[in-house]
Amino acid sequence: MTRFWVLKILRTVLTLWFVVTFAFVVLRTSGDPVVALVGADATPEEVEQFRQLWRLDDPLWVQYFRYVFQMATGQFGISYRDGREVLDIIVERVPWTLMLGLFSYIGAILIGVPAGIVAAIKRGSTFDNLIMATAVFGFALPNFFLGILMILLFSLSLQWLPSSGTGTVWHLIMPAITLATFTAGTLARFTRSAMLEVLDKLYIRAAAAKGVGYWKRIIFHALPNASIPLVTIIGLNLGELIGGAIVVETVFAWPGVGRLLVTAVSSRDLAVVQGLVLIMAVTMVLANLVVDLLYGLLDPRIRVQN
Amino acid sequence: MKRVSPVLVFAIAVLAITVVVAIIGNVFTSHGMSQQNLLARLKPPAFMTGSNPSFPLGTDRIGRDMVARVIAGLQMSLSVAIAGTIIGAVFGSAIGFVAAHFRGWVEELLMMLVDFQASLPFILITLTLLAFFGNSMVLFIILMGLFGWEKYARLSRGVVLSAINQPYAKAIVALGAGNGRLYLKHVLPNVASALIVQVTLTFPQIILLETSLSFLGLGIQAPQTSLGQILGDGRDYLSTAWWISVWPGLVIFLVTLSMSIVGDWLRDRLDPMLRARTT
Amino acid sequence: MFTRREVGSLILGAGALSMVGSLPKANAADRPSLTIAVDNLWANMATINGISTTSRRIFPNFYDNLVDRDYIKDENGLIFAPKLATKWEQNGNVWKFTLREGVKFHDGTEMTAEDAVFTLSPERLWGAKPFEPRGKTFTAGFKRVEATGKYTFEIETDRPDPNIPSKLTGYIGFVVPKKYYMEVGVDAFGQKPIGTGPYKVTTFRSGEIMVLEAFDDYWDGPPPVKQISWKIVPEFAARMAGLVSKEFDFIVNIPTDQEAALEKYQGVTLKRVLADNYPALAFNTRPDPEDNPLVDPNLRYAMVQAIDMNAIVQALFNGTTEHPAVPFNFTEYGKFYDPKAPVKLPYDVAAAKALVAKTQYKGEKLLWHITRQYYPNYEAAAEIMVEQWREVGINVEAQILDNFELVYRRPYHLMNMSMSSDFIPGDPYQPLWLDWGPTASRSTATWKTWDPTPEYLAAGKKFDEAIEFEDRKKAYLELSDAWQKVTPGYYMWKSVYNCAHRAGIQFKFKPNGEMRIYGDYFKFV
Amino acid sequence: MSNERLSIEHLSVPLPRGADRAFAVEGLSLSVSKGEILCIVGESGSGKSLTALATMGLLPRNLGRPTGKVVFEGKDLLTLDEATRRDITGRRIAMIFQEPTAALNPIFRVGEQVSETFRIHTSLSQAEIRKKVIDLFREVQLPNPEQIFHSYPHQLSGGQCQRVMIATALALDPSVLIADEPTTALDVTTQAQILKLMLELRARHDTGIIFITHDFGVVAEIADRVAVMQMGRLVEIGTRDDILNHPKEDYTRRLLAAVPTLTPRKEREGLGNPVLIAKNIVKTFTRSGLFGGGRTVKAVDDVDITIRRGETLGLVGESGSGKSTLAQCVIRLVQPESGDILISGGDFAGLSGKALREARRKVQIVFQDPYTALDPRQKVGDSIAEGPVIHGLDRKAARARALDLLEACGLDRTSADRFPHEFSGGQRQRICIARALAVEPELLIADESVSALDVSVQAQVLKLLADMQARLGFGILFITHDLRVASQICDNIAVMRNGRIVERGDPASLFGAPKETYTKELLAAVPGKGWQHHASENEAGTVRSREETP
Repeated sequence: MTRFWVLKILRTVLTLWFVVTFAFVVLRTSGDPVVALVGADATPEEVEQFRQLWRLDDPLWVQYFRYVFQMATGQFGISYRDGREVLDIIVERVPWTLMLGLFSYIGAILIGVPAGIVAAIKRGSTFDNLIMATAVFGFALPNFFLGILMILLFSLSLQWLPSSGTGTVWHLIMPAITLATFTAGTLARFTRSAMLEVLDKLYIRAAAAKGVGYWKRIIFHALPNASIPLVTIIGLNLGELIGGAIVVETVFAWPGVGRLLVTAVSSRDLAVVQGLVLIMAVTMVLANLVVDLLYGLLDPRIRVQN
Repeated sequence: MKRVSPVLVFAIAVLAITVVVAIIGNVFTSHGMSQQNLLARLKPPAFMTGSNPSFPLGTDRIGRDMVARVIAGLQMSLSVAIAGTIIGAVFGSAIGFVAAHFRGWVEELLMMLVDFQASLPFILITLTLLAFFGNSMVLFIILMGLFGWEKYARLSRGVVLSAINQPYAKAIVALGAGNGRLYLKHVLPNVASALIVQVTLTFPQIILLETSLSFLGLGIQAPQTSLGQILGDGRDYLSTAWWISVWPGLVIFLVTLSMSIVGDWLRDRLDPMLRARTT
Repeated sequence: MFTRREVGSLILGAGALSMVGSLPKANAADRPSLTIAVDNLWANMATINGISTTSRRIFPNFYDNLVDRDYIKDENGLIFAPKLATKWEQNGNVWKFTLREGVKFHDGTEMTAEDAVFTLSPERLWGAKPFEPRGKTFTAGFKRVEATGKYTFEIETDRPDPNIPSKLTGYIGFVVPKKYYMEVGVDAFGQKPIGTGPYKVTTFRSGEIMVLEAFDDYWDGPPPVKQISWKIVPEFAARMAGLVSKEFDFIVNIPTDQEAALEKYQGVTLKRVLADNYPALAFNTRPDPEDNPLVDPNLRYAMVQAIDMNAIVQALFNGTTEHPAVPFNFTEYGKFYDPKAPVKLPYDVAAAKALVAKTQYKGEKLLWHITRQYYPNYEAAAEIMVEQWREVGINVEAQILDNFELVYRRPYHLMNMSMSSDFIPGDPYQPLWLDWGPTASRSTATWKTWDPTPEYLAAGKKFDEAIEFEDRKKAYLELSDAWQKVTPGYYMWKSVYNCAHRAGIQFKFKPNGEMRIYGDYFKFV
Repeated sequence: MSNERLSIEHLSVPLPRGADRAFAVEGLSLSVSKGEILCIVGESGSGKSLTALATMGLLPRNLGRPTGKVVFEGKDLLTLDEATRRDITGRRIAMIFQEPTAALNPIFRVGEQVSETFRIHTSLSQAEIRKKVIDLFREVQLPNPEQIFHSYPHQLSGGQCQRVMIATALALDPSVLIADEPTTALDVTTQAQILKLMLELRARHDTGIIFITHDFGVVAEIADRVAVMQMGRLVEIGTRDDILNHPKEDYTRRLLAAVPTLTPRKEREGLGNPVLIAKNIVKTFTRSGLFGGGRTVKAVDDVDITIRRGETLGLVGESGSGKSTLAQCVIRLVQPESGDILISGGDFAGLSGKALREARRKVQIVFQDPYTALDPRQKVGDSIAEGPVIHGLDRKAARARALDLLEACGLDRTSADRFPHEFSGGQRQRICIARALAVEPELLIADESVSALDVSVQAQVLKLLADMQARLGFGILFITHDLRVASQICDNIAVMRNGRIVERGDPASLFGAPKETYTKELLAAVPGKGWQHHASENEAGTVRSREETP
């Protein structure tokens, strides 16, 4: 049991180390890292100052270890766009993305999972086909397109919802729906197949033989088992959610990390880009750790190893 | 075999038509994809008033024929998606095969790479690399090719592992077959269907990824065009000249939808053992 | 970071920002606030380092010029009005300025001659290592800037320069507080700028928003709006929807094709001005890259003659602007403008083909670096021009890049740019000499695209020294000819700036793109 | 018949369109009485399991609605509404399944799962339920009932899981218990215990039990009455004695004839030189971990075996005894840690790379499950020809050899161009044998090669093996858990337990006078061993099974 977690955490740390190394390699192979991090307009003094600050004259391996240390302690450097600490810039954006992400994620789960369950139960019915068609619709529509269509409909024509930005809970609705549509579609499809898989199991039949009622079988016997693979896919989908946020936040002028990434990339503010990459990786890796934890809670076969 | 459902027929028809149009597309229009007609800007499609009969799907903001644009976009999007899918599938599956064959630390290392890839949203990697190295077609194709490799790697490792533990694989080893014969002649054909299902999932995802990148201005660059680029370009015109973005949007939607239907059908036809893993 | 208050307001403060009534300019507490949806914000808001269309809009709301151009009394803004300077007089090479008394910076300190002098000083603009190096271009001929009293200062130039007051209507005329500027340095100043304007900057996050609040100690009395939020809304659809649904009071940067659609909505007023500014392209005339075919002027002539710019302008702007057929012969130059000026390189495909034939050019690919979504319609025009060039056998690839830094990265053969004509109002000084001359970045920067010819330099010297109209006009024509002989660039059209606002506002949009939310330019009705 | 508990009258279960016949179960009538064990016996596809599912209302959805009547306590279960029926089936009729580990929900504690029955059908308190469940566990002879109550299914053995299932089934003292092959997945000793338990329970509770099985040994052990089914129809029904000893129907007789007996094989003369000498084979499995350590299991612990030309060595033992691992070590599909393997006098253990691949020709293996042992995407002719091709025979010759072998194995030459899924299980197993023999091995390993086959098919495959051995003279390492089969075809038998060979000898002496306790236990556990029948007079090959009919 302990060994299981030690291994998990070890793997997590190694993955993060990979990410940091990846960032280091990319930074070193794409040109002068100083120019990359302070910008091409920087004065020679700035460049020199930076060079000293990051001690770029040391042997490469010394630089590498220092780099790893700096990344590990959140020293991502200075944004050349506005001269502020990268960590500060990112940290002030995180709550917005978190809010949008959580809201749409929970929404996606609340819609996608029940839809998938119902589709699985009614397998082959018109209802099933309808749900699956809707699910495909959800992820076949580029989300910026959906977002703009929603703005035109709900803000411009109907004037029900604010068009962009933040301020009230109403502001959250359209970006959250746009973002959730994709995830909900994926989840519905996955839930359906996970449920179908479980519903075929002998223990479901055995429960019926015991006299367990239909819905009880679905909810108390099938669903907990189907949720084991579901939790994995929900964890994996977090990445897609972050990816989606990059576009959705731009469409709706939502001041989260996704938009920050877009502005940072277009102004080649590489210190910020690098910081974002690492922070997003940490988030994803932690999320996967949480998934593993949940996995253990849900599945006794993993929880009680010997 | 069961009766083929009309939905499946529709999906296959859509895909077939799409491919045919992409290949012979230029016979549908006399206009070039970048040929402009400044006097016929923003002409609506043929069924609307004010349309110009030589532009059945209308024209864009600088008077280019939407038929030609959409076909050119389709050609590019399909090429990128096909190239990307092939590179990703081959590379990822190869990694999966290697991991499954060698096991041990090789497998640990490769699977760690897979974890690493899975720990970063792909669009983030794409944006970053484009930011660090600048946009170029070669890099773009490579990036699209990298898309989803970790899914192929995970999937193929899993199915290969289960395939080589199947008695038939053991029997073939026992016959004295080498690894080449075992993997290429016996394992690959048997895991291919699972990989093909994965292809039906990644293919539309690459089209959508390219679309998102086009929206952010990092996709296919003019004068080349792609469905995503036309869609992105037309977004400001949605309330006045909807046809610019609706046609490519419709094509993306239909292709994705059809791919999903075909993918689902393939999955249903597969060994149920594979069903869980390929989702 | 998220404070508890922000979280609270997010949930409770429904529509607080957009609850705008048409309240009269009254006591500070119940003034309305405005939200202005912009397409972008420049990363730096220092007066010179921050020069850009997106900052120019906002600058006059928190900076004040020494001298103002009055567009209310004169449509072309050729009347100068006192602003921070109340009086100015010329005495040979020396101009003497008297400052308004009792003007306060947003940090409460009083503006004195010391600040004005610092603003125009060599250490800031034109010395060996100035804080804001671009200042050099605007201060050519400056020799001495010195305070002569608490509220008076002098500018001495190499030669008598009648245009100093008009130069001070531009970017260099925005007065910055010396003490604060020196304390924080130019970069930090650009992030938290302080001026003497009617609004003070309270929040600036360049990727997101700039918030200005009323500065009630403003020398001209409290401004009419409590708070102005300049919010980035990248998508036009969202800006349009926000304006129509009254979330935004103003939006800017409306695609020309969408103007008519937007105007159809009730309560939306569209404002469009022709700016004294021209998007253009620069030909790289230098052998860098070594095999640059554009070193041959014939090829450049051919490229100019191959462009049907009138058709492009007509198509893209629906006739709301015009293409200057002869470079530097701009209508806003007043007496210098000649409607009958000879067009040396008219649109003529046959002539263009003939010119190409005269060159060594064999269809090599020419790279055109273009900044993404920077000049409205530029990319669309580029796509058309690339096709028109293809017709005469010239192969151009337009590369859309994210920012100027990338545009400036060699190799390139063509490059996008824009040039203003208003540094000295009513005079061809800019861009002909200011932006192409020997001190201009175009001929000095690492990314320079031409080396001024001796002929051009000689004509320029004459032009610079000419003060009388006749001399100056003659020199100007000579200089323009020298330029056209090289043709290192091509002017495309006169910029159109547009914005739209909701009902209940009376607004005068300044042709230089400034959006002044005070004084005679802005009123609630 | 006042004692009648459940009666099935003219039950038919339709099959979906396109199946090989219209009804899975057709016009079936039978009944079970109080305290009676009715065995339904039949080969795979005979419809016996579907009869059980139809009775319980658990038929898969792709099958149509059953017709006929299932009368229980005066009510026709087939016409009851779902809720009423569920109440009756859960409370009064219970069912246990073939795979006990799969029938338990993996994520709930087993105590919970048994308690659920009480919670659904009674209003007992939590504490009362708990007490009852623990009593039940005690009754089904689970060790440490308190601890088991809190265990998860994966922590229990198969036998323990089946006991839990039986406890669940008995929870509410049902009137009828339907047991669908409840011991098939279990080891023979465990099976014996479970069968004993069921007999005890029947005696104590007077439950009417419908016991579905394919194993006549089990039938002989516990049945009061026996119903024989074939292709959805009832062939005959009667008392155990009637059916086992005086069958009326041909089909029953043929089936009985195919059942192997514990009669030892006659000793054979003229066995040749050793083809396999394996010495001191050791294989340890370590649960791999990054930090070493881990748990180690000695799967094969210092084992020696020798097989002579033409000899069949039987390797018997329960699951987990290491017999398959030993076989895989011998054939080097698993690398033994130490030990010498000589095949036809040549070293085999030390080979690697090309030399190993070439040497592999001499040892071939036939697996248990014929459904997974053939590459599903390869034509069977190519499958058989592949070995010779690998070892250098040209394609044409290889093909010719494949066709000959097909014929020799009782299949049509034209079947070479068909794919495995077009064949029945028995046919596939013949193809596997043909594939193995195509490279003309010295040694053939049959790893439970007949265990998954129906009894009639089993007899045919065994005969095929014996015939081919007689013709080609290879040695056979025959792995099985079925002592009847072993005694019938082996020249020598080794009994394996916990990785070691505990006893060996020829069948007559080993089964006649076992020395080791374990061997005795194994023998004692063989179901129905007291049942004497006269099948040995019949030639097994004369049985024509369903599979072989065109």
